[in-house]
Amino acid sequence: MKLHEYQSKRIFAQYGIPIPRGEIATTPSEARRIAEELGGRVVIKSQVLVGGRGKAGGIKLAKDADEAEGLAGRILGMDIKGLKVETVLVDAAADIRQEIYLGVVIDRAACRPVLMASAEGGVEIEEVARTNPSAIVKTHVDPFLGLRSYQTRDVAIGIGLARCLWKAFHKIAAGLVECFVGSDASLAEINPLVITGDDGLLAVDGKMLIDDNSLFRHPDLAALRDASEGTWAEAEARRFELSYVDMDGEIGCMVNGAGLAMTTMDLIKLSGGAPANFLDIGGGAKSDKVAAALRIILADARVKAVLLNIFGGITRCDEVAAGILEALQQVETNVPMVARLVGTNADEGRSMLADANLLTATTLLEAAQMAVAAAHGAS
Amino acid sequence: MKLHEYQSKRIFAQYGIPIPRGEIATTPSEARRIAEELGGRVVIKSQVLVGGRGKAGGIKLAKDADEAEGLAGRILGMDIKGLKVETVLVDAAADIRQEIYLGVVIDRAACRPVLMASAEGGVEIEEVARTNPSAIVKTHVDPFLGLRSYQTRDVAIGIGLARCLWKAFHKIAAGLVECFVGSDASLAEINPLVITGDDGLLAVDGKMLIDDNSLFRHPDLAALRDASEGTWAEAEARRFELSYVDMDGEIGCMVNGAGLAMTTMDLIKLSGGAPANFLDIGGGAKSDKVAAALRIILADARVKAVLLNIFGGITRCDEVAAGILEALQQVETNVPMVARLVGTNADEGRSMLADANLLTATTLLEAAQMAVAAAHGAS
Amino acid sequence: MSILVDKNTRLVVQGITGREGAFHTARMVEYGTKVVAGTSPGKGGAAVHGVPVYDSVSQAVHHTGANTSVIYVPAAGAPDAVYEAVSAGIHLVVCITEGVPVLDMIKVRAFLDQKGARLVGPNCPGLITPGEAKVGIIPGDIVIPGPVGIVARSGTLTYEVMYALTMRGIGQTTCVGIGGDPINGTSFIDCLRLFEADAATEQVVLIGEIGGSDEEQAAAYIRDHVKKPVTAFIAGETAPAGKRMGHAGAIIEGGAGTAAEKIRILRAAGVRVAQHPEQIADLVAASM
Amino acid sequence: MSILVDKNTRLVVQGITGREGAFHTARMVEYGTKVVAGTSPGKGGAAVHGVPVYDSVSQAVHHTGANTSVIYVPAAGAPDAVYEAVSAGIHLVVCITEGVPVLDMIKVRAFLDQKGARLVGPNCPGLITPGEAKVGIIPGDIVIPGPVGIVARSGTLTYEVMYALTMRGIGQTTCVGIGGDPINGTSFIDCLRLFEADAATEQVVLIGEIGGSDEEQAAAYIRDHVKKPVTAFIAGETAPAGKRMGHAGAIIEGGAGTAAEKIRILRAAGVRVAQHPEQIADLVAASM
Repeated sequence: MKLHEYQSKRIFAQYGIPIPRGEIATTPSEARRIAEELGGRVVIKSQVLVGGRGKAGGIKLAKDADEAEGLAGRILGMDIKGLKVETVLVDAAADIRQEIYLGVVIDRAACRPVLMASAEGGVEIEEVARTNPSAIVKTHVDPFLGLRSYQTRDVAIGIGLARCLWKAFHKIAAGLVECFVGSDASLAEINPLVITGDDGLLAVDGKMLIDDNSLFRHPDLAALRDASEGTWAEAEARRFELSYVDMDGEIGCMVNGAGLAMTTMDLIKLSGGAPANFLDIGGGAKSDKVAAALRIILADARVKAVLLNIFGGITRCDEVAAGILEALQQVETNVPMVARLVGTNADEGRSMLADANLLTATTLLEAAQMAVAAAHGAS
Repeated sequence: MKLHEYQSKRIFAQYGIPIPRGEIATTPSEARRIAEELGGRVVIKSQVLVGGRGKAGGIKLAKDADEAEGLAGRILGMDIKGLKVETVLVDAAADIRQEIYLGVVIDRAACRPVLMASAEGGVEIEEVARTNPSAIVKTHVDPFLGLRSYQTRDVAIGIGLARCLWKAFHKIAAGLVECFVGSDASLAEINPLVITGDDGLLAVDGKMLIDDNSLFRHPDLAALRDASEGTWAEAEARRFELSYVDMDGEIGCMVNGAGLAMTTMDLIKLSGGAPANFLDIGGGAKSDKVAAALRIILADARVKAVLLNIFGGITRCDEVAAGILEALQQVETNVPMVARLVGTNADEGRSMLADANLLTATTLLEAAQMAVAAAHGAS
Repeated sequence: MSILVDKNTRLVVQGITGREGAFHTARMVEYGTKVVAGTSPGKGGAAVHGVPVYDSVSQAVHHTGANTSVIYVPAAGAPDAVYEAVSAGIHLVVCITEGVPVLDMIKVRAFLDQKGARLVGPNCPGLITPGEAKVGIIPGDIVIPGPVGIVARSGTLTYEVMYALTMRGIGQTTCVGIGGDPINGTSFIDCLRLFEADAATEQVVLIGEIGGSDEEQAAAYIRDHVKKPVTAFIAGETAPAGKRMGHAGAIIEGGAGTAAEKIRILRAAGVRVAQHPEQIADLVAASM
Repeated sequence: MSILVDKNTRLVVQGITGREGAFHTARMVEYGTKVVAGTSPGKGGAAVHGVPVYDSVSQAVHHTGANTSVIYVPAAGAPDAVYEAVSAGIHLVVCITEGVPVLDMIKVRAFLDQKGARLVGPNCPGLITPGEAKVGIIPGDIVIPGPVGIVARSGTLTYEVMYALTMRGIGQTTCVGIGGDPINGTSFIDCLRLFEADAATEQVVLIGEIGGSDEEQAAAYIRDHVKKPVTAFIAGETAPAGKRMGHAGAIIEGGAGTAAEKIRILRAAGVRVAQHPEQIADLVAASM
């Protein structure tokens, strides 16, 4: 789950990390009021869950409250990479002497969190990793001991931080690791962490990703979920606990199992088509879930054919077939469908679908080829 | 550092462990007031830092406030194993169906804390260990993972606890381990933990020992120190940061180093005498500390001779000699003294003491024999 | 011969009274697995499909000599179930449970490394040694005994491969689903090492997917240590960057963990990589 | 020959700018120990008695190739100093610091066990290999090279024994003070194993005291694994139960850990136990 910048920074503050004074606004007049209260120059920052807000014109500096109101008016409602800006953060502008990067992620190979820092802040860390990997200093966090002060000292030395900043840097780094662990994050990033003119450190921008699997123990974080995260289809799929990712092809697919769902997409491509989505209905899905999945797929106007691929184990093929029939009663569609059912109760499922005039296939490759042919015939 | 029962139980309560309602009193009328507020039967418990209070008559059951006042009057001021009762705890009497034992200590060999429980509560665990060791069920606490619920479940099964009590038992055991770790304890013990008539669990008596080395990070616990813990000499030694233990022999000793101090005591015994104390002045002791040590030794009227044993390393023998001379100016004494100085600046030290009419020895055994002879000659 | 589970497996089912636990206990018993015990705190003394239930794993081990456990408890309780099993002396723990938080798994891994115990999973279908023992949820009717070892990060995709092999009459020594989480107990390398040492395994099928670097590490291990032929398939060539594809671990992060890169590195290590699952059976048959 | 420290020891002093650290650095340099670096956060670039100071151990290791560290920092910082040294690749850490809380040491021990590094101490005088290296605070002028290995829980008591041996012309391979805390990094058994394997060590002197069961465990180890003669002394025959005798670890608890019991068990394992420290020299001389 992605958190907005302002949400991330508020959580950082709870862990003792200094952030700029600021508040969120949903109207230009609110932005003016906040700017007046803050006094001086402010930054108006669009709160949307995508990267590259600055380049898209979603972050602007205002010299006073008048200008803040004007800029907020321009940014609110703006479309950034398909997302509409509903909220802006109005922050007091920082006196920036240097920008550094500080982040925590999971190092899967090392099986522990890793703190990363770079003297090159303000740019994406992946960019630094590509162009100047030696600029990134890393230290692993022991899952039981946490981040120790000698580690942040070594990191501070590594990125050439002045001695007078070590103590403040340790406090922020330790706070960020605690925040990461305490929030079950998969990413907690301050970029940039700013060295101010008066030798202070300030987390000017923040980003957090929360491990979805941990939300059962973080009701406070779960409540922060932006229902509009991702596309309509993705949000709708979340509601039905379906694993769904939007793609831009023409063949919708519904599969049980994540690996098999990816493979189904791959085979569509191998057969000359393009998948419209990734969709895993999970193990043991019942007919209502299957119906919801099919409705979501068919809501995409680009979809020219649907491929159903079910390897029955715990999931029963007849249950899946029932769900498809249920959905077809609710949604009127002319989109051709190819079903490939194998395993538990496959015969029953297949005969149920044959009555509904669906194409059936035996092997997965065959199914993919049929779906691609159907889509191209239909277009 | 030992904590009083009421202090231990108040800390337990902070960790969610249920304790009887109750308060402390220093006068009989206070005890009456508390008993009146509690209503019903109460227990009057002397708060002194020794075991065996019950057998010594320091714990009594009162059926009402009248009796509580009377019993408090008898217990307050009582002498229990050399300690005067200054405070009593007035607790609501529990409805006791069964008494069990629950404690946490450090298992030195396993290098971790160990939770111990026994269905035989109310008696000393060492007694159970001797007479019926299989009645004690143990589980080690992982220093990083803490006590897990399956562990307390196994312990509960081991001591034959009814299933309806498992959840409450886990809460108490987990609380006790957290209390132990959070307080840097070396012992945290509930004895007895009572199963009440209505299937509740209640920590009726409590005992905690705190790791002295940890007090720097527990100012709240350090403040609980009963200045009267131990004898006058022990308290006085603590004030000067001397390591001192009272013994009941006739030869006082002052040594640098704990192992050497014990050995000096052992050699006094081997030579036919008995040590009056253990006293380690520590490494690099300066003359003021040495003087304080000598004053404490000489304050004991039973002391018939003093043995000074210094192996100079970081500790300089001339510094020690200066301290002795300083003390002898402050304290008038006829007690004979034997000094054995070896190592750094031993010659200077020895000549300083010779002027003060002290006996000097070369080997440790020789010194012990001289001290014993002097003590016996003096008596 | 086989790896990890066989006729000597004495299984305890943790969470046996739950819906999943009870259902799959029946399937495992049917298959012939020696399911000697189940656990369910507070329900000791009961029985599920003829399997005695204990209050704790240590009780189960004490009374039945269980040496392997399979976990069907909810995600919040799964880490403790692993700790409990290992502390009770179980040397192989198989965790089917999906949705265990990553930071919990980091602690579990550190614990396992200290204790020298093995965990398969979580978020995995478990393992099966055809004709001997089935531990987890892999359907028993799509495998037959034979010379191919299978190790995979996914579930139904692996069933496809097992099924394709079985349809051609090519059997398996053991099939291991290591799970789709970013951090899990057993890696491809662990299984490759075991298959290489197993006399009955003649060749190995490895089924990977996008995300992480387990396949890349496996490739280096195969190049240096595996003499038996290895055939691989990597799912997710069409997956976009930065999106979790169902499995918590199936995500391309910072440009790393793409299928194309994994395939390139596996091929460079001498592994034959199939274009689609059914082709795996062709490649395996060709090197028999 | 010797154990743990020798001419190849390249020492970094953690806390070199403190009073104790600076004082003993001078003594160690005088003795001829290769003190290659010191650390003191924020003071990198300075020098103490000619030894360069770095901000961190990893910097010190990087620039000087230090392989051993000695810690003189206050108790509150000592555990972190151990973690830092081990994480920087130091394989032998000697912690002189007294007063480290027991629960901190429990974590340190668990950490060391994971990393496979060795800690001597805390609350110990360190070690000395006469004529080669002195790491800690043992006076250099009371030892001479020779065939006796010494391992002890206490400081000045051990100096007595070294001194007594040296006065008789009996030298030492290495003297190790393992410290007087209830939980420490290196046990009697660890040192006995090393001395047994060291060709130059002909016999071993073990100096124990009341509290814990390290001597009892050592006795069992000596009986089963040590062929070289061992002479022991146990301090605290007159110590009362339940009182800490100076050292945090010197306490008779629940009737266990008495000197009488330790002496009995050591004798049963074939160890000669002296009645007083000077007698140790007699017993050692008798078996040369």
